[in-house]
Amino acid sequence: MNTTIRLQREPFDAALEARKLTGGRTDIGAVVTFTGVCRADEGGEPIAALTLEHYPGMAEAEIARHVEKAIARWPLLGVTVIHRFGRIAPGEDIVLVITASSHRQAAFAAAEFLMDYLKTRAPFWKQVEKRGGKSWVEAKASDDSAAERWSEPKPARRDAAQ
Amino acid sequence: MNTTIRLQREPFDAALEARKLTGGRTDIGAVVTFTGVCRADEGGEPIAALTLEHYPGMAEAEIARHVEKAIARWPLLGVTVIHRFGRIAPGEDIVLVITASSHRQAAFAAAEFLMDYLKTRAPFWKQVEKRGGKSWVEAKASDDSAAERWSEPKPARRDAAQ
Amino acid sequence: MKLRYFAWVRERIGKAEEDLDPPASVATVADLVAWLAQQGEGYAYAFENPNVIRAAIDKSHVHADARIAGAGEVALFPPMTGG
Amino acid sequence: MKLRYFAWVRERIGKAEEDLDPPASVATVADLVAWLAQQGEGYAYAFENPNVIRAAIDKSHVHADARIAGAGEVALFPPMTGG
Repeated sequence: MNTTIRLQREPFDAALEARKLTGGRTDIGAVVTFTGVCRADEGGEPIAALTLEHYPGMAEAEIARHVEKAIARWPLLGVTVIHRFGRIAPGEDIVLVITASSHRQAAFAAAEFLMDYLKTRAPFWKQVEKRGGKSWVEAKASDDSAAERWSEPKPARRDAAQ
Repeated sequence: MNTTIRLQREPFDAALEARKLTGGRTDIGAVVTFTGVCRADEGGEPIAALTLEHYPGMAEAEIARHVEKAIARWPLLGVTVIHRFGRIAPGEDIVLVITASSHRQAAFAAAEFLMDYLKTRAPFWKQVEKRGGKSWVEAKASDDSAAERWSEPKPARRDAAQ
Repeated sequence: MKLRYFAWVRERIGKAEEDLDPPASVATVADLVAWLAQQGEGYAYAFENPNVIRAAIDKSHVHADARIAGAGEVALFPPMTGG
Repeated sequence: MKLRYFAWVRERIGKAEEDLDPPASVATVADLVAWLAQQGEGYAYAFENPNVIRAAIDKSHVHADARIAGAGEVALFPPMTGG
């Protein structure tokens, strides 16, 4: 299993990462690449840039945990996750997920699963610079429900608190 | 809407195609790239190569029709479909689908939809070269059911024949 | 009427295309496949199992009950395996 | 116990981390948040709506009812917006 997880300030090269994942192999039949890009607007208003804050150490661990979950769930032959932090301008890439498998359904499902989890569980926070100043992006209920659909049924909780 | 549909004998450059689709734009937030690769085995047996036959004219038209369906169904900002024909060696790319949208769900769904349809409705046929000679790849029931899930409910047919 | 064959249908018949004028009784794609199956050994082999044969009229998919009157080009082929 | 704050929790409190020893009555993450909210204006603002606060103990997500005894590092932050 070829697994790469990286957090970095600098841009990444999606094509290079895909070549590193698949190069020289002939058992891979399907490669899905997701690239998340910084848009020039947020909530209908133009933005100058966004800044991504993260929790070093925890971010890597959370991503690794979800990559392990994906590997346990689908017959994958390779996974790459790269997430940038720091200041990112519109048009620049933010996040890269690449999944490789012998068949396409596994590659698609694992890439979607990883993106849904990155959106809701990986400790990153986006701040946008708008004309009126800086503001923190609010979490979306639609992202929570996208992540929910991957949950396995849980045993009933014994404690009622929280 | 940036749409590219191409059938070609020569290899394609997925990274170049992605750049052509997204370059200079800041309204795209999500890019999904699917690459189908020739594996070195088919049904558990090693293969030397595969040869893709297609129905010129109809293949382009069928792909274009499904790209239009995808555009009508999801808020896409760009779609690229490139399908190779002729002889393809293990490790070489066969097909490329790129979808761009402002949000990831649309890009993922449209790319899966297009791949499911290419597998079952686009007039291409794969022949593999194995040790024992050449043979045609059989269509998979799993591909048919993958394509079925995108069908809108149809009015009952009036004619009972076939 | 122009007929086109692909993949193992083409291989079994031994040609990629031909011009044929089926009799007036051949009204649908299913009729055409049944009629072709009687045109010789290669045809009989190609169409030995009519249920797996897929068809297009003028480059659009059609069902076996589609009428062929007015068709410029009818293509017959196995289930597709692209992608 | 080391406390770490992120995003607007960090901004409102005015620091990214600090070492604090909450009283023994502070048993859970929810208790900790309620206690911190009383430590000054910035804290009160950061924790004005405890329901939106997310927490991690030693870099793993926990619920508000998680016990903090033995924790080396407790992090408090808003819902995440990565990806």
